[in-house]
Amino acid sequence: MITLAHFLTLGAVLMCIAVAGIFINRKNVIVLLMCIELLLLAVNTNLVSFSRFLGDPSGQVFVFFILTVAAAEAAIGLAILVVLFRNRATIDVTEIDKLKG
Amino acid sequence: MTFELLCFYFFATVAVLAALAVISVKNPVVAALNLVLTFFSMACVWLLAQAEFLAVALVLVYVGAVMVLFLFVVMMLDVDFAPVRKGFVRFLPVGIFVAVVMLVEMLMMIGVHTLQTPLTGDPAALAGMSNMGWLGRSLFRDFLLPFEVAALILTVGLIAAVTLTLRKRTGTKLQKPSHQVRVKRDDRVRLVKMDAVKKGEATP
Amino acid sequence: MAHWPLLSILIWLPIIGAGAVLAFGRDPRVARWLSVLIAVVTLVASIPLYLGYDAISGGMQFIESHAWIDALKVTYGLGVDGISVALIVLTTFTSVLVLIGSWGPINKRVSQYMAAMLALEGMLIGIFAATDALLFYVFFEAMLIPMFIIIGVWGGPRRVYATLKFFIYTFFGSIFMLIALIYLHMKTGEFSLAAFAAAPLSTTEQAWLFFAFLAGFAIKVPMWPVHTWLPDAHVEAPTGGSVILAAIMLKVGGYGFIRFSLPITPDASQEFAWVIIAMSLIAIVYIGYVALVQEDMKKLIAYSSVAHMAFVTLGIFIALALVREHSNIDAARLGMQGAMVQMISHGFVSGAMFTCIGVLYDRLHTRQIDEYGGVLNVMPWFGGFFILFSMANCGLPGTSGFVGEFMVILASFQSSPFIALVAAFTLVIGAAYTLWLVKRVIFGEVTNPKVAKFKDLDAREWIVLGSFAVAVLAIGIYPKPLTDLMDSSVLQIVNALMLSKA
Amino acid sequence: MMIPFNPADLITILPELVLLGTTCAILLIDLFIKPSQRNITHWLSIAAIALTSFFVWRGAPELGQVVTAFNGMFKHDGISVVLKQFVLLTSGLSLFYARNYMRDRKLLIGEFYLLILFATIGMMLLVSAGSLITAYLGLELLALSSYALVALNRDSAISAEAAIKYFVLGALASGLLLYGMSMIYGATGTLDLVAISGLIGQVEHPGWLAIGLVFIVSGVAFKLGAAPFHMWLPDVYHGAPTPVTVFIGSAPKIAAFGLLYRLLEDGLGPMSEHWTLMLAILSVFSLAVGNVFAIAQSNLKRLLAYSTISHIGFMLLGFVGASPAGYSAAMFYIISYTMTATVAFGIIALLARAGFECEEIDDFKGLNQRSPWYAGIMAISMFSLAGIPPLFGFFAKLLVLNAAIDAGFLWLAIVAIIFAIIGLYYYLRVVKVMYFDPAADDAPVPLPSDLPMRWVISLNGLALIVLGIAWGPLIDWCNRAFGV
Amino acid sequence: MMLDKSILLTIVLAPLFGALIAGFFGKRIGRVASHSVTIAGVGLSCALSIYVLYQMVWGGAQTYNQNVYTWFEVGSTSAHIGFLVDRLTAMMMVVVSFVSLMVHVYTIGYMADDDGYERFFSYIALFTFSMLMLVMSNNFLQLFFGWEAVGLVSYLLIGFWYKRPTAIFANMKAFMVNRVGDFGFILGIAGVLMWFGGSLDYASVFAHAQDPSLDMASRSVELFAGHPWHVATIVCICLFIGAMGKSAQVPLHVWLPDSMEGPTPISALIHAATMVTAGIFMVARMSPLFELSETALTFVLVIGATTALFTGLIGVVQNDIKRVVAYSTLSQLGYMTVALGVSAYSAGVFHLMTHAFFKALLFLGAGSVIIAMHHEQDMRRMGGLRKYMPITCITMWIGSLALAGAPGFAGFFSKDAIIEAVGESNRLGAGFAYFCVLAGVFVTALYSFRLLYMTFHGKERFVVDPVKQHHGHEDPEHHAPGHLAHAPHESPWVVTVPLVLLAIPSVVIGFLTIGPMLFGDYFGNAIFVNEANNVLARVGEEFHGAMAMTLHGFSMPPFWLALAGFATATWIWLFNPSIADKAENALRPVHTMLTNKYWFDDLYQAVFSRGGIAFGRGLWRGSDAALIDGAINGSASLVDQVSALVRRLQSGYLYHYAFAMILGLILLLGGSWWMFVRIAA
Repeated sequence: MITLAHFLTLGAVLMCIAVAGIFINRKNVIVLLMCIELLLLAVNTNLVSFSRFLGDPSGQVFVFFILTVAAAEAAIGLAILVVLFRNRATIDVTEIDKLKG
Repeated sequence: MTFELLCFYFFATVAVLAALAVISVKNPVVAALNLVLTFFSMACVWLLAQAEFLAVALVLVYVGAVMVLFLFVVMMLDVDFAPVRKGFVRFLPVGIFVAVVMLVEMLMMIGVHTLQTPLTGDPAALAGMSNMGWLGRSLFRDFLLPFEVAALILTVGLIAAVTLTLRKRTGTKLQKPSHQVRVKRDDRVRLVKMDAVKKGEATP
Repeated sequence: MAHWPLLSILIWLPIIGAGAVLAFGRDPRVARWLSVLIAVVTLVASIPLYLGYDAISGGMQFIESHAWIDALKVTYGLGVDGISVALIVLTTFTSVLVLIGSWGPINKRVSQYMAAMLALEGMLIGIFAATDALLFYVFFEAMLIPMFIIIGVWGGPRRVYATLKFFIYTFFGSIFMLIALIYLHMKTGEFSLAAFAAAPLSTTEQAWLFFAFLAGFAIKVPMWPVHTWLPDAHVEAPTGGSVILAAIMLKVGGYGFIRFSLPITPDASQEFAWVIIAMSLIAIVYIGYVALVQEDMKKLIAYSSVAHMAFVTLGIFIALALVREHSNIDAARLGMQGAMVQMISHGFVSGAMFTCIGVLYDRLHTRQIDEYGGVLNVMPWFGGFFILFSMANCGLPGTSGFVGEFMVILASFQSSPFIALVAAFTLVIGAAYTLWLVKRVIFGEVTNPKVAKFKDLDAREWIVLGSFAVAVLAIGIYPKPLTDLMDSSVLQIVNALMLSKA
Repeated sequence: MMIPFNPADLITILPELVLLGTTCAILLIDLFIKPSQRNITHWLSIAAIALTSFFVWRGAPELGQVVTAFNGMFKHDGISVVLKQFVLLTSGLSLFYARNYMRDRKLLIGEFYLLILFATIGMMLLVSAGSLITAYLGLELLALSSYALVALNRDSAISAEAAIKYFVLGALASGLLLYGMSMIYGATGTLDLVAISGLIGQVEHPGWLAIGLVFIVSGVAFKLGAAPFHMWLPDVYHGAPTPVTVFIGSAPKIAAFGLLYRLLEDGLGPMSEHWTLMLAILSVFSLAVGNVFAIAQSNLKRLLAYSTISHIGFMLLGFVGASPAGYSAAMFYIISYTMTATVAFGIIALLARAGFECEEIDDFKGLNQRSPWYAGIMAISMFSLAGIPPLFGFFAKLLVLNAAIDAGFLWLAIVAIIFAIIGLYYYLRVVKVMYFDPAADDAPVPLPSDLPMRWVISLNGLALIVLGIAWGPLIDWCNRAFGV
Repeated sequence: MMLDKSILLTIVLAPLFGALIAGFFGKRIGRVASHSVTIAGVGLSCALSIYVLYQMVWGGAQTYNQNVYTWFEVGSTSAHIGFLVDRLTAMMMVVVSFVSLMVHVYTIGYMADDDGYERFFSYIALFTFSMLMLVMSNNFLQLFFGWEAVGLVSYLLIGFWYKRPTAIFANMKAFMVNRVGDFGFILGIAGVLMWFGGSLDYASVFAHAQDPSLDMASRSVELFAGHPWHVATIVCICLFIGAMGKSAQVPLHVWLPDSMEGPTPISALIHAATMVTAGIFMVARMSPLFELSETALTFVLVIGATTALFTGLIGVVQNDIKRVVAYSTLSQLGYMTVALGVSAYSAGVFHLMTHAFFKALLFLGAGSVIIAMHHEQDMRRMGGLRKYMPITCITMWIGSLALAGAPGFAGFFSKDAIIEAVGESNRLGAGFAYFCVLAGVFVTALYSFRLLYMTFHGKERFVVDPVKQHHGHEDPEHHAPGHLAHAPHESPWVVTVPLVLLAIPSVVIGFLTIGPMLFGDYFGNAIFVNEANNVLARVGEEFHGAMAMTLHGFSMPPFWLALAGFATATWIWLFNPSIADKAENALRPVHTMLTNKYWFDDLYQAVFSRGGIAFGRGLWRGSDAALIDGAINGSASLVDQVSALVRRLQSGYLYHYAFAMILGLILLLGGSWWMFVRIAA
């Protein structure tokens, strides 16, 4: 029998994977963007399941909006990525350290 | 152990493994494809929660649009296979540890071990309408304002993306139809008057 | 005259005048004349304050009170008692002399200098006139800004270090005081000093508040061991800056003690009076010895200022001890009165001493004692003034320097002969460092050829030093007007000490 | 099926609609004007903001009354009025300070104005959010525009770097925020903030609330730039074009304050004993990090970024009491901070020329010889940031310290002032450089011909003194907004 | 009848007026005007003083005690400026103003070619003012004012030739030592205020002291728990410390010999006749207090006796003519103090008066010699001046005889009175004192006649070499030591007249006044002596008039001792000086001890000056600079270093930033989990 616990656990796990992906990742920035999508996915899973268990649609509507925003976000993120690449000819995370201290 | 539970476990496992792959594989293309897989399986998980519309939307929006965009960018920038830094290995255990601690804390506070809420009937079905109708009704009744704002956000996304990436290329040969239409004969041909035969020395 | 907002005029005239000087002072001559004009007008305006003040009744007079911030019940509250009047007149008087004295030495960005001085004057008057704690604090802190600029821009080689030290040191002290004020505001719901004084406070609260105030005022005075900013600030500051600093700014600390520590935390003050008294006595001896070995004239006088201000704190807290432990009101009044007179007198004496050093500095551009010697040969008039002020500095009867110290010693003897013993040591050590300075600078053969070319005082310097000399001698020969001016106010403070708040 | 729609709602959101409409108009107009005529866009945008501000003023609800629209999605009350006015004001200021700089760098494009205007709309929604969704969407509208603005200078490597950092971390933060929201939603079953605070008492899984609270606080802390969620802030302030720094350094802070208030007080008010402690911790971190890191900076924009962090720490002092008086103190603080920061950043923008970013502290050497007036303005803003009376900043500090002490957080107040002393040092350093250090050359600095900018920045600077002397009305306004 | 306040004010202010005129406008109005105005002022006050004395003695004027104005008034504590004129005061006024007048006149000649002429007159007139303020005061405040004011003037005058390193060293030394005295003095005043009725006026203080109901003599206070001290003792010793400074009693005597760096008239006026006797006057004035404390008087006695003998001994080995006189002054001051110590106050004051005349005479005579010798002061380069300057010689003889106590001369009466008083006294330490004063007589005679012989008699120890062009007197170094530009000659009348005028009282004053002063009731209630202590009364029982005393004097030990001193001096320095050197070698250790003045100066130098400077430097460098500033600057630089260190945490790497965020998140999570569990539980 699927319980809410299953969904929440799954959400939490995905969440942690996404977060870990962000700070463990040592390669290119684009993977970071993917991790963010993963993060949102975890959130969405939470909301979906809650709304399902509460029998309340607003959670799923929220997910709907999140998807929308995520799309726009991805667009901008990738655009910035392109700008970065044009300036630096790299998107290696470890080389993006001009600003520090 | 019902069938749903079985499916749930299957898809959940796939999703988690794929997610792990996303953050661990070297090749961004592979990562992207793994992400696609994660989305797919999560969509299925959502289906198990009778969130059909969102499941489909997820596949369409993400797999269909976002991930393609990602792949496109990856290809465009043809990112090379970054070798693993040495700092990475040293840092890895710490990172994993932190992630695990976070997970444990979250799960403890959520209290999954005590949580035994079973799935009740599908609220949409109870309301006697499809999941989509159920959503749409709520969306347009209660969430009108957010809906408009979402539109705004998309506009901003559009503007921003264009502003950042659009470049005026110099030296591109564009044809201006208006000019082509407006062109006159004199612009093209010039009549030169000249004698038919050259007056010159007589031929012997 | 009473219906005029005289205090507000005194405060804002110089501050607005500062703006005017900045605005129209492109031409240095204009700046100088304008600023002196404003200062003189302020001085004139302070005369009705002195005349109109009813010394018999004491208490706060010329009271102005307008709501400033209703949200916190902050009022724009002004009022003066005898002590404030004396200090305000001291301020206006000294400011004029300082501005005149700065004509020669200051020749870059004159308008800014003059403006800063005027703003400083206004704020100082505000401090002495404020009856609202927050208003007091605002002036108390704001006055750091012009001083910071004065030292930093027109100061000596290590001015940046000195001025930063000055600013942060004093800010450090006063910020704790701010916390104390806010705490009191929480207790009373307003910021008026009267309300603070009336608020009942437990002994522990009082102790905390006392030390918060102590942090603020001890640094300002400055008391040993938080005095080290003063020598640096003085050495680097331009002459005018030193004069204002020594003559008036230090008084703010002593004034704060009688306005805040005593009325608001009387029991804690009594409990910890010994701390202050000990610190003061240490300062008198310790600082005396340190002053003895200074090679820089200004540093020497700066240290002697610390030693002299120790008499102020000593007198104040001796008075407290006398009231609380010996219930000896007369002696307490004597001690408190002595402290107040010492503040005024030190204002004139130290101001004069720093002016003298400035006069020498303008001629040789060094303050190293061993560069000088035999100045009396070339500058007899200056030498005369210098010796006069030196004598005042080591408390010779007939000069103002004697009056306060005499009273404080008499009073402290009644608390404990041993305190008086240590305090009286200033007669010896004070004479030692001052006369040694005189011996090395004024007397002797002219060794430095540059000194041989010195010109004696010009008219401007004559006016400044002469005015100081008149003040010093007047107070020394006939202090009664001054003591009468402050007596009833002192009495009220002393009487207030008798009732406990805990 | 009919959709219940109440036209009165449109009146309630009239200011937003006005701004949106004008923005779209500008979007179109800008398409058809030559770059040389960009001033049209400039003035139109400022006019749009002024107009909006006027409508905000007109539409202000009566004292203590709360108008909601779109079944609670949108909430218009005294607080949102104050916040909106200052959001508009600071956005307008940043437009004034931007033109000259952007023109010098060929960045004066219509999109710049549009993005700022869109961000402003976002902020206005944010501060009157009545539901988690509105809050989130307003936030994203602001965030996305900000990301783009930071990256606006496409040929600058550091701008791009700043943008990507801002973007990734920002997305992470909003992810955290969302996760928190989802937990809250799960616990209470509603997205409406008022309903949430009503239901908190009888939830069956308080743990969910707790975890949701933590994630929400983290997300908002990021937007505010409170340590340890502050790391993006120095890099972004440093990397972004100065006018953009002016913008993201000012208005969004006010909006973030609004967000914090809406989520924590409106939504999770009953849990205050949890979040006051968290905020106290964040406040200590921010004070420490902000002040200590700032000491070592040589780049003024970076220095000001760190000072921002410390000021956020101060602002949070107002929240620890979870009392209306505290909130109004915090609001006063954030307003005073933004008003002051606009001056500081504005001066940097003012002194910058084509090919010369005047952002190193050493660039200000001897400014007093070269331009006494602007040196004075800068000094005023520095002293105000340091909290020296009688300037605006001091009274803000006074109020929040007062609030913290009233709330029994005396220790926190003392920590705060100790770090304030450390902070004093680097503000004084700037003044020192301007006044005490000799200038490279005594030639007066070439000032932009942009007179409006110079006037506005002067007024902005003088406002710090005026508001320092007469800050009563402002605090009264804040108090009225919170019904103190 | 009552004295008129205006007269007294004139007495005080006339010299002040002169001083101000000469001081501020001296250069303008010139030398003649300067000395005229000051002399006029002093002359006026001298005349008026004599008038006042006349009124007091024969005119039957009551004691005058009134305030001029209130200095300050705080609560019940008030301080005034006012005059107390009784016979004691009147006598002092006359002595002061008369000697001062003489010195003024004398100065015209002595300072004739010094470019500080006007300044000098201004100073001595100012001194006269201060001294009169001191003696005429009716309260402790004004007393202290005068006390310090004369100190100031003496400071200025010792340093008159401020270019001389020795002079400016000496004047600072004098001021410092006096300050040490004043240190005690002011504490004494504070004690008086505290324990003697909360007033500073003599009248009420003395009344309080003598009030039998209060029994101040046995009132005591516990400064250290369990050790009750008599307040009278504390107060009197404190006051006497002041007197020790001013009147140069051991161990505070070191400044007086050095003060000879000042011009000779000053030595005569200040450091012989008047200022140094202020201490004696003060104690006499305070007799009602001192009478309360045996202990204090014993202290006074012992200090005085020590001074009387041991400083006299130093005088024997000095070669500087002025220093010899200076040490004799010290010794004579010791005699006066001894007199005070045995409660023979009037004897002390009497000796003060006689001493004022003949010691002024001796100094002025020495000054006259110095002029003649072109500022050569070393007696080893003099001798045989008798024939060059007879007047000086004779007057000096008179002065010396008076000093040595030759019967009939002024000194004889005063000194014998003291010696007999001591003999009569049975106070603790009186025995020691008696020995000292007797031995002192011998010593006095010894150095006095040594001085005369080395200066005026024997063969000339200087050479007169004619010069090409005349040089001013002011360059002794121009000639080799002992070489003079031209032969010494008698000084001008402005110098000799004062000598003669001083010589007369030196002879007769004692004879005339001993009766009323010592054994009559001249002082009346000005001086108070307990019956138990009244030694003079006992002495007086054998007193049958001055003549009888003179004759009786020949049979007394002091006379024989003096004679012995005279004989020894004559034998050695007049007839065979070689013995002097032999004796010097024979008594080498004693001689070194005496020439080094018992090493007092070296001790003070080492301990107080050098020690103090070392201590100060230690405090400055060690405590101020190292500890306090070290802590402050240290904390500042610590912050800098910390900052420079931690800024590395802002590494610029995205993943570090994210990691920080997550750490924060985890922290908050953990915290709130803990809280949550706690609340749940």
